[in-house]
Amino acid sequence: MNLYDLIVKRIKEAQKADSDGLVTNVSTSSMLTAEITLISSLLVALIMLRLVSNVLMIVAVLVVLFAAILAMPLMPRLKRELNDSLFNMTFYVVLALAIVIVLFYWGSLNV
Amino acid sequence: MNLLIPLMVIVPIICALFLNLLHKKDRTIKAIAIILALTLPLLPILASYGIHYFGGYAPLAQNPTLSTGLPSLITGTVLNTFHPAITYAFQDAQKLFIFILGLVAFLAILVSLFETKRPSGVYGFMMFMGVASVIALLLTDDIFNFYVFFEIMALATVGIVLVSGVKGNYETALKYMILGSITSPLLLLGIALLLGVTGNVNITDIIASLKIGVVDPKNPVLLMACGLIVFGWLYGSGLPPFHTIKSAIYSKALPHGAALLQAFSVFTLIALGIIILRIFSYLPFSQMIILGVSLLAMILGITMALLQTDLKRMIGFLAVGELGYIGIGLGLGTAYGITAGLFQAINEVVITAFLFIGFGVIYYQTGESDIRKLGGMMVKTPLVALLVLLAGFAMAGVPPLNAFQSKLMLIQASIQAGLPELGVIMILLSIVTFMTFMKAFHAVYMRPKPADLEIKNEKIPRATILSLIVFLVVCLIFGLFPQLATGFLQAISSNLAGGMP
Amino acid sequence: MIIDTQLASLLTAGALIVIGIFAAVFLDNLIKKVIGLAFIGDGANLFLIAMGYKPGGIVYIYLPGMARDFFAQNAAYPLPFALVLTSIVIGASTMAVMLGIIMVLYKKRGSLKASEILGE
Amino acid sequence: MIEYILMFIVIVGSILALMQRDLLKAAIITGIPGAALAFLYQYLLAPDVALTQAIVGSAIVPVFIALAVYKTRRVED
Repeated sequence: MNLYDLIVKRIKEAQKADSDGLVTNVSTSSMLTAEITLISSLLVALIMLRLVSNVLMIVAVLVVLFAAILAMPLMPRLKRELNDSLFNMTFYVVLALAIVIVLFYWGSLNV
Repeated sequence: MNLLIPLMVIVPIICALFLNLLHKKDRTIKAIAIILALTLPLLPILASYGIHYFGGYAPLAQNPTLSTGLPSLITGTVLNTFHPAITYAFQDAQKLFIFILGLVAFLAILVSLFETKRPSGVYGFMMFMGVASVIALLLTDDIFNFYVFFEIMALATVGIVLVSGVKGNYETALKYMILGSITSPLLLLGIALLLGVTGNVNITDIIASLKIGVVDPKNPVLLMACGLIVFGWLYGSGLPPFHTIKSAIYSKALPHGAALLQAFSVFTLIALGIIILRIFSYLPFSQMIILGVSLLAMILGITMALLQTDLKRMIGFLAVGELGYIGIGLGLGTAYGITAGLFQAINEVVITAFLFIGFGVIYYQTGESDIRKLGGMMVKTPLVALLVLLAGFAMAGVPPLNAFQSKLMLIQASIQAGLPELGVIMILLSIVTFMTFMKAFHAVYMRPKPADLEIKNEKIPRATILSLIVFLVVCLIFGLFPQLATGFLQAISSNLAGGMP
Repeated sequence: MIIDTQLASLLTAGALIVIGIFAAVFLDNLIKKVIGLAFIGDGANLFLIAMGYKPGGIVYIYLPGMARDFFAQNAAYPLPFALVLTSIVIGASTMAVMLGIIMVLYKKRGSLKASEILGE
Repeated sequence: MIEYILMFIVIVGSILALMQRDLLKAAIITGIPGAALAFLYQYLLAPDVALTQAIVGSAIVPVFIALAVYKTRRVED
């Protein structure tokens, strides 16, 4: 069994929950691309932490890299999480509200 | 006083009301609607720069006839410089923004007139109303007036979605309204806090009172206000966590409606982003938040676009992802970065409208937007396929089209600001954007045609082709002569980058 | 009283907003959700009004025979009140549109549950 | 003193309105915090806002909701 088949199998397993049609070549490759894009751009973005501290940057990159590899098919999970149901949307909106307020209040007074 | 400045808002409102009065006579009403829509891009070209005071007068310091005889309690204090009216400022940046908005609105209305075959009615009303409110958002210097038109724009957005007749539009509109009703009062709360601290709703006056020390800039209430206004900004422009609902809204509107809706959200992003930068640029934290949210929007928007199977939803997510580029330009905070971000905003409005209307031809012909059921359209419409391909090149940033220039500027700006990582991410995501586009393009045009795909409307309206060509010309002009656009943006961005002492 | 009227009004406004957000997130019935959303708007309006309130002040209407300095020093700040008028009307119209959509959806789907209608 | 009672009514009324299982009752109870807010605005020196809120909050909004309830279903399930 080569690598591609393995990946297809993993994606099929992850997509079992939302039986949204069949798993085709195109959908597999786009899922793969999205996965790699997500992880690599997150890692590159984390390098910007060097402005705060170098050690923190190295630790954060390593932690995120290992976490991403362990939780590998991230994209199907993300897609399921960011779906169109109103409850999820309001939940994330309220969460974002809390984060924004806390960051502004705490961050501006302490940075 | 310059009379054309208020007319820019009033004319679309009158158009909206007037077109609804006329009924039945299809041909004449179509002609009238086209002529009225043509005034939208023409008015900003004709108007000269200036400031208009609605229902009031200039500040006392500039108004000697009024200020004579007033007690020194008023003229001797900071009250002397405050604006007692709703102020509309029309400068060079606004000229460019409103011209582009007017152009996109004109073409979207033109296409809708020929594709929907119902020249008057709620759809046109909502389109004109939305355009009027977005023009007001760009012009206004009064933050409460901003809120009022923000709400009108949200209602117009809902209206455009409601009348589209796409399956599931009512559900999406209701979700959008529920989220909006949570968020807009919080934006109002932010404005209330700002008003409570500074006693003013005029942005210039708020900045002045922060600058001369009437108000302590490190007041925690102000920080809270900034947080709430940033939250409203996320909602208005569709950055995360609102990217799912915003892209759903685009996908449930008709293609020409979606072309207009994405212009609304991009210009809301610019208008409120400029306000946040003007008032709160002394907080380095506000720029960091803008950068972070924009990065998240880019990554989430573009990776989610890859996974979609609905054509309109895919472009909707791409549009949200492209918003991130604008946000990065604004968040960098340097004059060059802000110019690049605003330039990218203009390019994005044009390109995304181009893509929506271009792929909208498919929807018009087949009534289908699921890419798994489409295919083989290249044979039917080779010209449109070529134009759409060029639009995709423009979105990915291929020279000599316009987004190449603005993305290049953005990358240079991020390197100058000492954050080359942002440039790397932008290049990476541009490539993925192009791949997403090619996936859709291949599925729609190049694959063999499925047997059960039936074509309902054989003939493409000539107006659609015309508007696509106009978009292409605009892309080429801005791509070959970027200084045409950036020249208009220099003043505002050096102002914004100067910031507060 | 321990806390003054202005602070108490601000706290009431905050409580209304929190109740409204709670209703909008956790209640499943669409009409209840809309009622909760109306409370969020009411809270924001009350907040603005409380901003303009002046303890021990007078109403901002200049009556004939009133001394100008007395009026200038004691009148409440009228700007927020003018804003709230607009905001109340906007809130009511938004709510009317939402209820209209809910009626249409009920006709189509026969349910008022958000988890059924507005799910995936 | 009376303004504190009004604030109490506003909060309790809003919670009560959300706790009803009968939606028509909930619609009518929505009018109570609306009316109490109108009186509160009067005490907070805003008579013109109080007039508007009295009409919108205690009449128009409950009637809208009641109409919607009549057109849909009355009991929450």
